[in-house]
Amino acid sequence: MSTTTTEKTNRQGFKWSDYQGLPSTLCKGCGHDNITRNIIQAYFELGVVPSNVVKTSGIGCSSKTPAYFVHRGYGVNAVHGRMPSITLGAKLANYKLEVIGVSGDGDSASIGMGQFCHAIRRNLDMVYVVENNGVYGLTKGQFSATAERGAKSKTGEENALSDIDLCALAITLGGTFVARGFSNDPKQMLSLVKASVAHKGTSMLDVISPCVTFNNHEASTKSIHYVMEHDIHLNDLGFVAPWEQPVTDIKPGEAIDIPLPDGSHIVVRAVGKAFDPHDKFAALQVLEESRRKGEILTGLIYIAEKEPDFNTATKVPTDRPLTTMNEADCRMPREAFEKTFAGFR
Amino acid sequence: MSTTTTEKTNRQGFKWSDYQGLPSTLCKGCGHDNITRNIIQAYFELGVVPSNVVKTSGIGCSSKTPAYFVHRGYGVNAVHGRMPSITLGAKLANYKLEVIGVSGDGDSASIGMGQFCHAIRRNLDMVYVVENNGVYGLTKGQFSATAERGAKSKTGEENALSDIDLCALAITLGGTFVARGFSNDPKQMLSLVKASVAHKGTSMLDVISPCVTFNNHEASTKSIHYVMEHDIHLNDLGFVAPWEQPVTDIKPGEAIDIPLPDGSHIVVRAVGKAFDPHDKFAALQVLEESRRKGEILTGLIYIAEKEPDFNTATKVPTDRPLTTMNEADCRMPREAFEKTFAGFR
Amino acid sequence: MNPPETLTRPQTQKETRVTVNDLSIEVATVNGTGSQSANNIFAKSLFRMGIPISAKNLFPSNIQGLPTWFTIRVNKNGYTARKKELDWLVGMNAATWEKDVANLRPGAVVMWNSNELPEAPVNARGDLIAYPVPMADLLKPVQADAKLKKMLINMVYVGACAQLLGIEEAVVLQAIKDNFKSKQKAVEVNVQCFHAGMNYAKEKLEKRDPWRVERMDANGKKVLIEGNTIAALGALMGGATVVGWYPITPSSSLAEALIAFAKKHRVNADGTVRFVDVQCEDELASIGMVLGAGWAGARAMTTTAGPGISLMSEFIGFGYYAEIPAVIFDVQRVGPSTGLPTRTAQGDVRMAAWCSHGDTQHLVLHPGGPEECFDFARISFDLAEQFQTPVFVMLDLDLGMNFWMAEPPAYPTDAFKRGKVLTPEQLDQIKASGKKWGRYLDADGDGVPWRALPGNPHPDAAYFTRGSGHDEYARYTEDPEAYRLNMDRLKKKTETARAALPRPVLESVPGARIGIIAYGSTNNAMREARDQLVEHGLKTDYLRLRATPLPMAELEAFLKSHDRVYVVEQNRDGQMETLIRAEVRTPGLTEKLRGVRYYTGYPIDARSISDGIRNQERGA
Amino acid sequence: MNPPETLTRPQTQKETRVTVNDLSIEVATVNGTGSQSANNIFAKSLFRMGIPISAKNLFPSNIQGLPTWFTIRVNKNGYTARKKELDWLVGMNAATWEKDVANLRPGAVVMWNSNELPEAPVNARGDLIAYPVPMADLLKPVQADAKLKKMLINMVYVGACAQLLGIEEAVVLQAIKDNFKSKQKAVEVNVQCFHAGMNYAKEKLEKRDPWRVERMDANGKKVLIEGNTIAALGALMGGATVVGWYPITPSSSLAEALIAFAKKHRVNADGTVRFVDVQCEDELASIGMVLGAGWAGARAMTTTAGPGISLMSEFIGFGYYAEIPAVIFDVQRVGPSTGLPTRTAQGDVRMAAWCSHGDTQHLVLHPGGPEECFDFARISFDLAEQFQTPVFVMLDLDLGMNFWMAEPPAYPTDAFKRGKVLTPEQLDQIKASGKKWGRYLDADGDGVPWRALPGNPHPDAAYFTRGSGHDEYARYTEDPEAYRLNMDRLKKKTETARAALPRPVLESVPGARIGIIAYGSTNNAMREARDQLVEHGLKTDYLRLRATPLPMAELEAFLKSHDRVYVVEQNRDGQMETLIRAEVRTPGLTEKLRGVRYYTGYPIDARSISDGIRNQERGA
Ligand SMILES: Cc1ncc(C[n+]2csc(CCOP(=O)(O)OP(=O)(O)O)c2C)c(N)n1
Ligand SMILES: Cc1ncc(C[n+]2csc(CCOP(=O)(O)OP(=O)(O)O)c2C)c(N)n1
Ligand code: SF4
Ligand code: SF4
Ligand SMILES: [Mg+2]
Ligand SMILES: [Mg+2]
Repeated sequence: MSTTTTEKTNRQGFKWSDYQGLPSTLCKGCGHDNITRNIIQAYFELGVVPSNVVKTSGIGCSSKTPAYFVHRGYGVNAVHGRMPSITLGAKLANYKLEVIGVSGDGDSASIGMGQFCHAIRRNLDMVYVVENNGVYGLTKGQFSATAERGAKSKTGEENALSDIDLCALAITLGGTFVARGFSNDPKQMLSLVKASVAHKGTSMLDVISPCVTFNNHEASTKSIHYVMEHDIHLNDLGFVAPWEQPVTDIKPGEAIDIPLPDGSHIVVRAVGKAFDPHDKFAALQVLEESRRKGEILTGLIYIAEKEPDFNTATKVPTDRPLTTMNEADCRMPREAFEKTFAGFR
Repeated sequence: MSTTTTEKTNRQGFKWSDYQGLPSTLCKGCGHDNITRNIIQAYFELGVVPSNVVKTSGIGCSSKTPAYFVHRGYGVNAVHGRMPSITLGAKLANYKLEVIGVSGDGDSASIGMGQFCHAIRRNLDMVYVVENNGVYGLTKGQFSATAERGAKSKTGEENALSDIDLCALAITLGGTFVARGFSNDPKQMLSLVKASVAHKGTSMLDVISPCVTFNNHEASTKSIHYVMEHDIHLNDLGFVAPWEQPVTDIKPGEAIDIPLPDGSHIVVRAVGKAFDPHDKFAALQVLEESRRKGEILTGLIYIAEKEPDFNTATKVPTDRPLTTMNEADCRMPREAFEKTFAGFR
Repeated sequence: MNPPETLTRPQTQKETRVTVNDLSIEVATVNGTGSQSANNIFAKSLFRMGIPISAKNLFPSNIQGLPTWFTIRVNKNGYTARKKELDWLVGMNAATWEKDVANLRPGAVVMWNSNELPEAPVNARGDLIAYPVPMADLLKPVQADAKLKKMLINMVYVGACAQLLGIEEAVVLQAIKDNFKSKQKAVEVNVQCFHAGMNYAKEKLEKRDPWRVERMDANGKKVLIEGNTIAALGALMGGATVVGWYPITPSSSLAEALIAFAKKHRVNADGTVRFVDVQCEDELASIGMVLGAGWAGARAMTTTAGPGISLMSEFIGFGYYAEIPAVIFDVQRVGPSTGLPTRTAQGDVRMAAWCSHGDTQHLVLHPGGPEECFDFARISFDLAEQFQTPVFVMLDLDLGMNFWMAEPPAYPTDAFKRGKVLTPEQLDQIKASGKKWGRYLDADGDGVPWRALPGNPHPDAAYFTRGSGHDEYARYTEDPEAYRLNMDRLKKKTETARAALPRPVLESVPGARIGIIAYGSTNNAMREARDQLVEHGLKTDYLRLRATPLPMAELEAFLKSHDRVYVVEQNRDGQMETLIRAEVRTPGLTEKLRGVRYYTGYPIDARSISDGIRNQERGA
Repeated sequence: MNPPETLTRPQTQKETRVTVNDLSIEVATVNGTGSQSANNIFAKSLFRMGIPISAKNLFPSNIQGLPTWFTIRVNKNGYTARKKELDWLVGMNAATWEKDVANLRPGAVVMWNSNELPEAPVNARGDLIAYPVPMADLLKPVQADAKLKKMLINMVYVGACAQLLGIEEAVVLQAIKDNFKSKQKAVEVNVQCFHAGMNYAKEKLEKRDPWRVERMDANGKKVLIEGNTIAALGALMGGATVVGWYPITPSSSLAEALIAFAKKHRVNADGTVRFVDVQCEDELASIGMVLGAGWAGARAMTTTAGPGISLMSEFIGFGYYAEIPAVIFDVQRVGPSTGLPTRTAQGDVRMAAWCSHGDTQHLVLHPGGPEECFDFARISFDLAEQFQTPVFVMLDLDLGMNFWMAEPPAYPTDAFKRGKVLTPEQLDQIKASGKKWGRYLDADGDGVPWRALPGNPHPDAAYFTRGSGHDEYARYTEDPEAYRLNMDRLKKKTETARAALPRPVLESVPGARIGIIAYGSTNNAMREARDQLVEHGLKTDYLRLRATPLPMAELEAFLKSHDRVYVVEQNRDGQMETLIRAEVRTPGLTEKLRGVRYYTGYPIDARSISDGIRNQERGA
């Protein structure tokens, strides 16, 4: 791809604008738009081929965002809560596609809870972003299942039920990559998105993403202000692409270098006490502890050492996508056909 | 209720046969039938009024069992995976009903996963039994989501995905009573069922219940034999009904006495190392550890100190069921009515 | 159309014709900018002058920043449907400005915020009456931050329009007060802005248009209300005690209104509430919960739209077959699929009638206006309990979310009809009479069995409810005859119910050979459409359907007595027409049917109906 | 009927009439007792003697211990429907024994395990031909544990029946070998038990019944196969590469057979498989996955039954509106709700046609026999991709899970019709020609747009698919006209598809004034029913529908050319009749329609059809 303009291109020769999408129609200041920006940036920096990108979503403000990035990629805005199943089909059909599913807390933690849980269990190679604002934005601000007990809605109602912690849930369900970010913390977000893309398996990214219209008031526990006050970084992440200079000066105990299957690395530096993101049990512990303290823990919370992704587990061919299978691939030969029927005689 | 026969009656004057149901149509030896027996026994001993019992279920062999106990109670065999929602409506409509929902691992961990998670979160005062056999019995033995990775089906297929641990899941989701039993261990089962009934909130009872027809073969990890070999009791439970002699000789550290709202007590004696079932975090830990060791941990795994049940949280009246609300209860007075409309002028 | 020479500046000659109390106003704005209260005050003021109006909000499926149109139809005849032709535009949205202006009919008024929108499109047309208002400038003296000013700007055009149209100032001031209630500060700034607009118009704008409003006495004790709100009141008065719901446009406001009313009118001294609502995790849970509550004996309901009905399909079939009362409000929006979530349609008519796999027939009510939203919401609980089955109440976005004039309903004094519920005493009597009660036994020959409620302690009362095969005594069976008999009884029950559903409403004129059939919100355009047809020399009779299964006698009589019958509906496939065709058996009748179908997402207008009929009549 | 004096012992006089190759056998047994292989061998042996047969399993919705009936119909004319009257009962189940005997017609044979079942019911009737067989005694010499013996006992009646009916021993022995394949031990004990029964009959039973079987040559190269199995082969040959499913009777065996075939015939050298199946967490996930795969460009399918379709409703509407290929096998069972899960019905016909909220019309295939199960399974993928929409293939439990004779299909050599998929080169050409491609643009005037597949790198290829409003270029829109135009195009697409669906099959005889319409598995009873009607002097023509939307020309012509037309179907509400009534427009035609409806869960029999028609003809 030749660049006649002066616009910067990435290693694959794509321009930043190749990763842009349509103008957002979300509210000004909506957290979701910040996430979109980081997704664009990550894909650009990683040099993902835009036409291989498949963007899926359910229904909600969050689920609209796939239209706002990588316009050269293919999108499906499915029905409410069913992003995971659409994504599963697309990726199994064509393993070459680079799939990212965007969902909301209503979309994934309420109506889509079943698909969320089973997506995590399946470990399809995909990025699964939950843009988590504690409310149903698009239907005007009802509480979602990630709203904390006692949180007050804009209209003053108090939430009677405790919140569902999607990270703890994903880890419990055997998730292989579980992280939490904050829409308004671009540095962390960018590393997280890149690592999510590089991870082979389902990368679950629970991003606290304030709804400035319906959940940004004082008594909210998901307002920009509240999250900024309570955001605790579990670790700092450095993402090193395969072509980038590896970090070599890691002193033992200071950081952990996690190599990913595609040749990239994540360098994880614990912020507080030492923490090994390979330790499932420690992960559940820090989540539970931060929960008790009322903190919002962000960072890479858990990454499995090695788990087969779903295409591998299901033995989908790796040389050609199923979409290309033709008559010869699909039909048994004439003799086998006749033998098969003879067997029913 | 007068007893003219010699059949033994309980404190409420009901006979054991009042708690019986129709003859089971399950396979001979099916674990589910053992659970049924313990439910009957528990209700009989607790003296629950049979006509107040509401038995709900989804679809599956397990979901058939409500027909096999408490024929004097009322049952609904709903659609597949939706037992929790039917139960929710019934209990909110009439808080006097003593509700027990029976489900299967297919019913709750696959199609009903969303309703399971939200039932746990809601903490409706109900007993939620999952009769867990790792397969879909009624559709002839396909793996369910609680089947362990590597488990072999009767037809020799290997399960590619890891299992969902319903106890860990329930604890993560804020469950207030989480226990695991084994259908063929009646002593433990009986205490667990009684405690479940006494607990005010959702008592989630994950009962490993072998399917003797489709999942009782050698390579199964849910066969009677396998479970007996791998069953590790986390604790021994003594259930003390309100009218029974309390256990007074508990030495500190030896056992924990948990009083329940209805005046009964559970006396929990740890079998291995000390374990406090109020400790959510310890609960997750023992589950994760036993999982790693390939053990099947049974007993009372977690019980919350105090959490409001859903009827309380939603402020349903406690003096009269909603089912009895009449015109006077429901209609605002004429003046209010007219004022309301005047407000729209 | 506009001759080329007028391209420079709108004509300024003064209108001499005067049109009183008949115009259609549109405010083109952006959602999330707070125009709502200004527009409500605008509409309310006209309404309080005793003039018939209706107000509609055409909004996008997003929260902020996209075009929204608020229309007020003022019509002395009481025509309340959307009017195709606009008389009066208030342009506030740069994004749609050109198109908004282009859509106007010649001679229409256009007022706009001249600080923001260019005059060029208006001038380009040259056939419009232009009222530029520098709204931002007028706001300058007002003490408010930028955010508030964005909202207040809307009061400026209310003021300017009030002045030009002759809306009584006192009425507007009262409406402002009522709108902001105790918030004195808000009242003050709003009044200030209103006056700014009013004074500007008084001083700077020369009235050149023909439209005037004048106090009338047409509204009596009527209220101005959204269908969802009045339906919520109907549900409250109808005894709904359990609501399970999941938010979805355009139904959420029905549930939310109901909850708010219940929190006000159903509270016990101890703080408990004689009502419970659960915002469920999805529609499957909502309907499951409602069926659980209905089974236990409560009056339970859910609110949803098409996608929710699709998701509920399995459970709705369960409700039919297991015979459980439930009320389902379907506030219809445009499908298929997500479709146009903020636009209106009558697109779920067929699905509601036959929802779920297997042989099912459901009871479906189609309120034709706000009064019936109240009534049908109320009686739906009676019907559900009397016939022990799910009952649909079909609204649509237009009826549910737009403002309608309504006669306030009479205070209901009738007793709840709770259907055939057995007490322990009745069970004793049955036993004493040597009979045996069966949950699904057709004891009365009407197909409607008796039920006992869970908790009933009578030894004969308990039973097991299931969606699988069962006999008259609720015992599991796969017996072929037991299955068939039960299905036949269910059919009989439906026939009994058919006779108990609201009858159709016939409006006839002597000598009409043409019939029209319509239902639901389409009704609101029908009087106007029929008047238009009369103007074109076509007399019509009108049969308004209010429920399915259909009233066969009335329907067939109507078909018999007309040469051609037009079924007017707001969907593509003629869904009600299909239901009619499926059931009419008398030879020679279905061939009289013709369809007039409107499906754009906008509420149907009278002209589309009368044109649709006239076009076909020409060919007939 | 039986005269009182014969009440003591069945009559013993020898029959002199001989009925060759025409009887209906029923084995009344208990499920989970392993009778299946014996019964399959029984049926297979008859089939291999060249005699037309069909075999049906009437089983309960549980796993073990409840009554099951296996019926074999032997009929030289090739009638394969269930026969109402039974000729030959093998009684093995104490629980149903009395009722089984009571159901027999006079003169029927009853063979039973006399070690277990009492003779009394047989004697009580006195009009039956009794063959008691002490099966347990006969098993005594056999070396096997109790569990195995329970299964082997079934081979005893196979032997006894074979002897009495004249089934060739060599054929049975071969069938036993084929059934147990390499398991030599199993073959041996089964043969032993077979011989035990055979010899007992030879030595102890005097043949007193008229029924004989004799070798014929009617079966040619035919196979004996379940509809689900042959449909699975159709799907395999049709290029299905992705299957998402959730187990549900009676559809599971379709998915399971397909998976087994794929594991055999689609394996690459490296162990990967050119096929993927996911047993999903539920039906919503199955259809979502299938739509995802279809969207990405794979041939994808799901298998389910009524409850699954209800759950899929929302997604199916999405597939229609977003225009995504998908194949949905609905193996119908008895509804509503859970209904009778192991019984057959044609109860989802209406739902499939119009599934989901809003205006939808789906393509639905109704195979009428096993050969069409193969063909329609195969072409459904062509249709789905050609028309970019969900396609239903409707089987039912009778067709899907019972054994049918089928002509083995010709090896398919035609190319997959993958529909309008654009390559980058084609996109270049479009661009070069100055045109602009639009995902939903009706470029060819047939309503069918072109699509590009995800991954297509052409700069013009990418687009965004959604279930909300979109214009010709797949851009989000709420524009009323864009919505209407798109809906009209979708309708046009359906019209194009209508013409491409399998045509109906007409069977006519000269001079028939009566027409019959049927479809699906009902077809299997139709030849017999029409022969019965001829016996009663009624000539009929028969139009077999194979797909909806309906073939209007053929259908209307058929209605025109007959005085009365009976729509025969296996549901209560006349679902196909409704579809017909909804679409037929020519005056005077729908009033010719009459319904014959059978809904008991049992497969329809010819007598119910011919009686149903005769009864109405009498009234006509
Ligand atoms: C089946 C169905 N039910 C309900 C809706 C209405 N609806 C649209 S978006 C939404 C919730 C979105 O919440 P979330 O996923 O948190 O997204 P957000 O808008 O907060 O980003 C709901 C309930 C729908 N579109 N479909
Ligand atoms: C909507 C729907 N899908 C599928 C089925 C078929 N079905 C019946 S039971 C069952 C699984 C039952 O498994 P589980 O809950 O584990 O119960 P078990 O029989 O093992 O006790 C399935 C899939 C159904 N009845 N309804
Ligand atoms: S409503 Fe909330 S979530 Fe939706 S776009 Fe606006 S700020 Fe974002
Ligand atoms: S199939 Fe399995 S689960 Fe079902 S009844 Fe038999 S043993 Fe129990
Ligand atoms: Mg949200
Ligand atoms: Mg199970």
